[in-house]
Amino acid sequence: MPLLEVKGLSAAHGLVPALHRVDFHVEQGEVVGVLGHNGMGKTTLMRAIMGFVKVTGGDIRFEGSSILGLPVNARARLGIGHVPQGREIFPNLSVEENLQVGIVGGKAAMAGTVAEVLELFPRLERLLDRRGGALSGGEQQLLALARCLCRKPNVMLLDEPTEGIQPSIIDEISETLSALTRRQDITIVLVEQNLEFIAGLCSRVYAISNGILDRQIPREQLTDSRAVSEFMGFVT
Amino acid sequence: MTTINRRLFIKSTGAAAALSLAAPLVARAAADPIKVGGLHDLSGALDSIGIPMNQVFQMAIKEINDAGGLLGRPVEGVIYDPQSNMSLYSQYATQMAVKDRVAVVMGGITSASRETIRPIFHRFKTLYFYNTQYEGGVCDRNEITLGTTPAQTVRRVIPYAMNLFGKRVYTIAADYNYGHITSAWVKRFVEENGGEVIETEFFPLDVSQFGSTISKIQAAKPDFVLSAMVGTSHLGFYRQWAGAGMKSQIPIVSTVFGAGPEQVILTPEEGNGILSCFGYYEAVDNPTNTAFLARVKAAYPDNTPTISEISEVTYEGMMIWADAVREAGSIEREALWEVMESGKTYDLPAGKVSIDPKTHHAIRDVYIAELQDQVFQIKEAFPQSQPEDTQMVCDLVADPEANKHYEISL
Amino acid sequence: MTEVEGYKILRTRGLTMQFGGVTAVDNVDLDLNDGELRCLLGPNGAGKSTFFKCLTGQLTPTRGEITFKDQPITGWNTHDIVNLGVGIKTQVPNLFNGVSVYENVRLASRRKHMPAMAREIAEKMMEKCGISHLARREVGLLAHGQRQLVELAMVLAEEPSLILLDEPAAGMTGDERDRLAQLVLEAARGSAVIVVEHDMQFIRQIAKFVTVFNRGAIFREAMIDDIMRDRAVQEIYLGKQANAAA
Amino acid sequence: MEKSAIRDPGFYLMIAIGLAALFIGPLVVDMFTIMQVTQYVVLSVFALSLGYIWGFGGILSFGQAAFFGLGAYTFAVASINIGETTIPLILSFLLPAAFGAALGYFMFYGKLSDVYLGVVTMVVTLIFWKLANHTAGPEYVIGKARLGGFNGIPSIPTLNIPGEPDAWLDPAQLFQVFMAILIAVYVGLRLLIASDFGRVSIGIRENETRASLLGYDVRKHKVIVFSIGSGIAGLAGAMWATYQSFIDPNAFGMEMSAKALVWVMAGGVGTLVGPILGVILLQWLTLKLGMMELLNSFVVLGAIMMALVLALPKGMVPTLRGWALTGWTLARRGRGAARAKKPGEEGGAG
Amino acid sequence: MDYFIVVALEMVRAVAWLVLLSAGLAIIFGMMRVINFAHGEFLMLGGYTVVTSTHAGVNEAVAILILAPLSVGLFGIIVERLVIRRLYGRILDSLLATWGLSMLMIGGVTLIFGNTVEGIASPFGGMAIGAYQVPIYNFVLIGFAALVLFGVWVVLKFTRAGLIARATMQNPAMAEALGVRTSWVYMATFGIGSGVTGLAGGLIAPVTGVVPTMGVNFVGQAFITVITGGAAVITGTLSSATLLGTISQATTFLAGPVYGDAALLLVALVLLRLLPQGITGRIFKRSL
Repeated sequence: MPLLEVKGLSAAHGLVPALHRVDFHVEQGEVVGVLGHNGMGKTTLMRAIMGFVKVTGGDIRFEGSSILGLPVNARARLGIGHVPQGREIFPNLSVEENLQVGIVGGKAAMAGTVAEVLELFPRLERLLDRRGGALSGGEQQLLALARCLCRKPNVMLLDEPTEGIQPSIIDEISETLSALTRRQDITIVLVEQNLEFIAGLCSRVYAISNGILDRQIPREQLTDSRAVSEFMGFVT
Repeated sequence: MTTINRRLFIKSTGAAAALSLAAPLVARAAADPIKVGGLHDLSGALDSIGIPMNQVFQMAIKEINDAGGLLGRPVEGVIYDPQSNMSLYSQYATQMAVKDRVAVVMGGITSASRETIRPIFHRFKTLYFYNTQYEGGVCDRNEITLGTTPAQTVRRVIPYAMNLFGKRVYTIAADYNYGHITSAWVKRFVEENGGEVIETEFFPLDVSQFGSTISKIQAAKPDFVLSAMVGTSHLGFYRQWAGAGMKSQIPIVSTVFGAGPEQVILTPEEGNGILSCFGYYEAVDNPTNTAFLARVKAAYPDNTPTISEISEVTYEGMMIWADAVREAGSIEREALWEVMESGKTYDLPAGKVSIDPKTHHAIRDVYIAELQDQVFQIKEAFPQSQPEDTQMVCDLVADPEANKHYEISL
Repeated sequence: MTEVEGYKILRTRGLTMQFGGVTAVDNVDLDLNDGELRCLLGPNGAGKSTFFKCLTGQLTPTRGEITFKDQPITGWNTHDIVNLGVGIKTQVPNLFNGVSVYENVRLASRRKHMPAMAREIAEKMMEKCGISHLARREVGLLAHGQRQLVELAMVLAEEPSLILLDEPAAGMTGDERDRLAQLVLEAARGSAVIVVEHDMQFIRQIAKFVTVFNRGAIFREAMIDDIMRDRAVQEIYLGKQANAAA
Repeated sequence: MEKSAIRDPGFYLMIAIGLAALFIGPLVVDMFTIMQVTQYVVLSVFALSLGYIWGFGGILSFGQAAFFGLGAYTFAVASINIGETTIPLILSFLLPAAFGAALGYFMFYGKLSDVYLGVVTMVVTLIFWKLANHTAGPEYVIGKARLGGFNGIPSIPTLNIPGEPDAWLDPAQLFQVFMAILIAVYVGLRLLIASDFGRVSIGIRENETRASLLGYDVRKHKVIVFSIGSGIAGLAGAMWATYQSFIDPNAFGMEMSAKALVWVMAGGVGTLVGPILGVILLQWLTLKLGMMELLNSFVVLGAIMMALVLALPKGMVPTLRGWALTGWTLARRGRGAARAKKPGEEGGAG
Repeated sequence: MDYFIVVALEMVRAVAWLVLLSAGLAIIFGMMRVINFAHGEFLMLGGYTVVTSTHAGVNEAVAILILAPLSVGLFGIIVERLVIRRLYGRILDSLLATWGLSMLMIGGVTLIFGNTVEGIASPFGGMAIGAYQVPIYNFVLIGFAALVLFGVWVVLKFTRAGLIARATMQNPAMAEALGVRTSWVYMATFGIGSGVTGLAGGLIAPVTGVVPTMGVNFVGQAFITVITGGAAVITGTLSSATLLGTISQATTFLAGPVYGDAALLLVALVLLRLLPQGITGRIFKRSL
């Protein structure tokens, strides 16, 4: 049984359709990527799974049962973690407080400790007293990831974590997540434009275009980046 | 005009709706009742004063009907609630005069409401009784004014208090016509009696914080405080005065305390010892009053109103009007004026009352009383006080067409 | 890097925009010739839209200067800048939703022209953009691609001397995109144009000289063919593995 | 929206109803009803002033009473001093409009928005109310007019025929003049809304950013809209003063501002008929409640307000129009076409 | 010198008064961006709870400190469930609905209690400062104003609930995505805000007395204090109450209460013009 399964999912922004009958699944411990441009529906897909976007058709199943009727917070408490595009740090909370919100929002049993998470993100350690809004984009991204991991989510929805971030931090994120997946600790759905990042982490990659998720890019093609570049429109 | 309107009236669909709107509330008695209008605030800021007035008004109607009605016809009350809202006052007044065609109207509480409706009744020739104590100066033959004026009350209570407490007076007053005019009278009477008003402060009706004033009064060290404070917000003054422990230090004299149910809203600790002056207290000791209070209690056993001058005078208004109707054998106002202007004396709960033909104001007994445990104890009575202030500016005998509210300059 | 000579209609010096700890636009020096068509590339979050907002006065830059038509417009009100001759199609279309397509476009042309002329221009622009058949429709109910075209028609109807287009091709079908490319090329004959776009097919249809943004700063400026071959540029888009592709 | 007022049948229907009431009303209805309706007419003008700036300029003012009161006091003071009412009536439009322009400049050039805008307008109203209440003393006199504080100004002249100060209007004539003013204000606003200026206002309401990105000076535009609304509110205040022949500080009251909000809200924001219907319905109800001793009128009015917000958030006119349109679509296309489109334009019938 | 102390004390009391009047409203506005126009009537309800329960023989302190906040808090929760909940994100609609609620409450209380109820005397009496008498109860008011602000600060700063509240205030969608039941947070916030308002109503009842319409006198001041303060509950309330309270009280001493009120309004007007998002919209941004 897949941990997370999306079946025939359609969604719309008002009257404008954004997702068409999207199907995919994620197994426990797997890292699945979704590659696509801006405006193709990547973020909408993430937000639909999380419950922010109204679904017009299809189903989303988590651990075998449908979560469509659940509000966002209930999905979060089931163990779905979300690292949204734009990071959505609480700007006036300190870094430490940001992390604590990650813990207190969840079930007590699920909660890790701030200390455990800081081991994964040593860079945050010396920033603990800083205001979230005062961090650089890269630091904010680390914080968003750490905040999500504080809750030990069963599956993590990761929305463009490399957006606008210095390469050193992209590498850091990549390494941290690789380490976690190697320990089979975590299941991730990752939407990205950055091929390197997605190829480095994901076992399977789907391509999304105009709200249609129809192609799975085979693992071997990921290393043949010409095919992917073509997909991205860089090569004629 | 009337005939045309009646003819057109039937054609109009809109008028039918308006008619159903205007259907009186009190059940129609036998055919062709005499309608009397009651226009008192039953909701909004002044309802605590308006509701007892309305209760007594209805009781008076019932008493008149129980005694066989007037001219063989029953009396029917037309009661509207202007909700302490001046534009509703003006609407309902018009409605009573033009549509309901009431014989007489009792009503209006503040001077503002009176000045809203008085011109309307004057214009439509509908007899009007204003039953509230006020600042004086209305000169209008159509209005019978039965409440006390400063010349009747302030004039008495100032020398009484100066005699008791001393000659230095600190005046605090509500910031509107009544307060301004009353404090001018206070100043005049204090000075006439050889005293001094050391300060006069005015407070908008919505002020409820008096800390700074209480400090100022303490700094000024008057012999007593003269209060012409009005309304529920201003009651905060008495509470805060007591809260600061000032009650034992400087006495308070008021020209208006007890017009509404103030004495039962304040606790005894807050209210005891306040001196005031009115044309009526429940404590007035005569058989008419005893019987009157018993009837009030019987009519409203569950929600017995505290009777103040304003509500008692409303009862007076109804009784004086009914008497005039009986004697004149008519409800036409000219005939009623004649009876009332005849100098006839009425025996009423407040004592002896007659109407001054020059001003259409009441000549009446006035009392000074002190509040003890939420009940006024009468200290002194002044029989047959004249409305001298209004008399200074108004002579309806000489000028029956007068239609003005004078501000009496001192 | 190719230097293009001519009258500089737009010039920024040291333009910087910070939000708290995040630097969205970082010390940008950009020059634009009159009548030039410039493409602005860069991954998400590179600061392109923020850069546009600084140019139009929607944001006041933290530091730096902007000169347009030899006027220092830094800190000016949006409408004053616009009235100097700037037209912008924003990333998420900003439209008058409750009213019709025609009314939207007409309000754009009406700013400069008398009613009769404004009507004529509005109709012409709708025709050009292929939305005449939608003229009476309420804008709020249109699909994304159609909304993009409406906004484009509005920008063209303003007849600005500098046109800023933020992701004009997003949400468009192939045909719509081809038409858009023609429109942009045509517009560039009369005005200077800056286009921000991710759609590489579209970019190749129109681009000559290209500026690449990365993390708020100018990363490269070169002709499109050089950019397409530039490994570093592909890297910032796709990550290091893109190397192999070149 | 581009369907101009000139071609809209609803517009002519409204004018026809208005003219019919103006000419035929006094002939068929008794005087009391005429006076009653006169009141609705006055308050409708007031409601239109807010309906315009809110519905067609996107400016939500909690302090429309400031201008209403200012107009009323301007008229009272000027007419008592001049002894004639035509110039005061004009002044009562101009002075509030000028004050509205000044306040608008203060607010819109300060980039105040939504709830803060509301508070500032409310505070201005409160200041007027407090100061007007404070003018009880004899020292507050303007020319021959005592301001009178809480008690207000009595004996305000009834309107007279222009140029003939002694030719006072009787209630029927007053009704006719007021009805004419209402029609003029309604027609004027409809034409204004249909004009390019009005369309830009609607554009600003729909999307301020786009309006400024087209080069329209949003601030200036809002100041003008606000000032026109203020002038109309002032005119309504003057009509109120002369209708009641007295005015007191409650003209500046929060309740007056709030009532205007409720009328517009109940009738429908973005229409001009809505505010008028709102006035008629709610004023009629208030009056009726005051004549029944069933329930405290506050209870009923409060309940109605809450019900309106919860059940008819768009107001009566747009809701009814929506129903009508749905019904029409259904009838025309049969059951399959139940997805009725939203009405394509504001104020189509308004 | 005595007079100076008395005047200063009166200013502090005026500040405390504004803090008490507006704290509950500030909590609700700061957290939820909802303007509760029935705020004055919530105060009134607190006052009535105290007066009626005291007359029924309940100890005054118990009535003020326990019954008033509890009953008004519960009432607030019911109101949130039935009305406010449906109007999130619609500032104006919630304002109009709560205005309707305020009329409903005035009418309802009038129906139940009538329009006049005997008040309770203010406890403790007066004390002497030099030649002057001041009410001891003033110190109670000042103390509780400080306590309310301090209490809110402690809760927000040091408790789990406070952390959740602050996170929700800054970014409700993200808080929700982290498992926070924001609808519960809002309900609790409204309840607590109402409870604080109930306490304030109970505290002011001995000073002003109770009538059904009393709220009207307070809602304007509370509203202006909150909006002038801006979104931060504690710093906002404290800074605007201090500024408005001292200036208006100083003006009252110098020129009388009308000018005091007018000064309060004018200062608020100028402040909002200069700082369109309130004091804490510009300065003290990061505070609670």
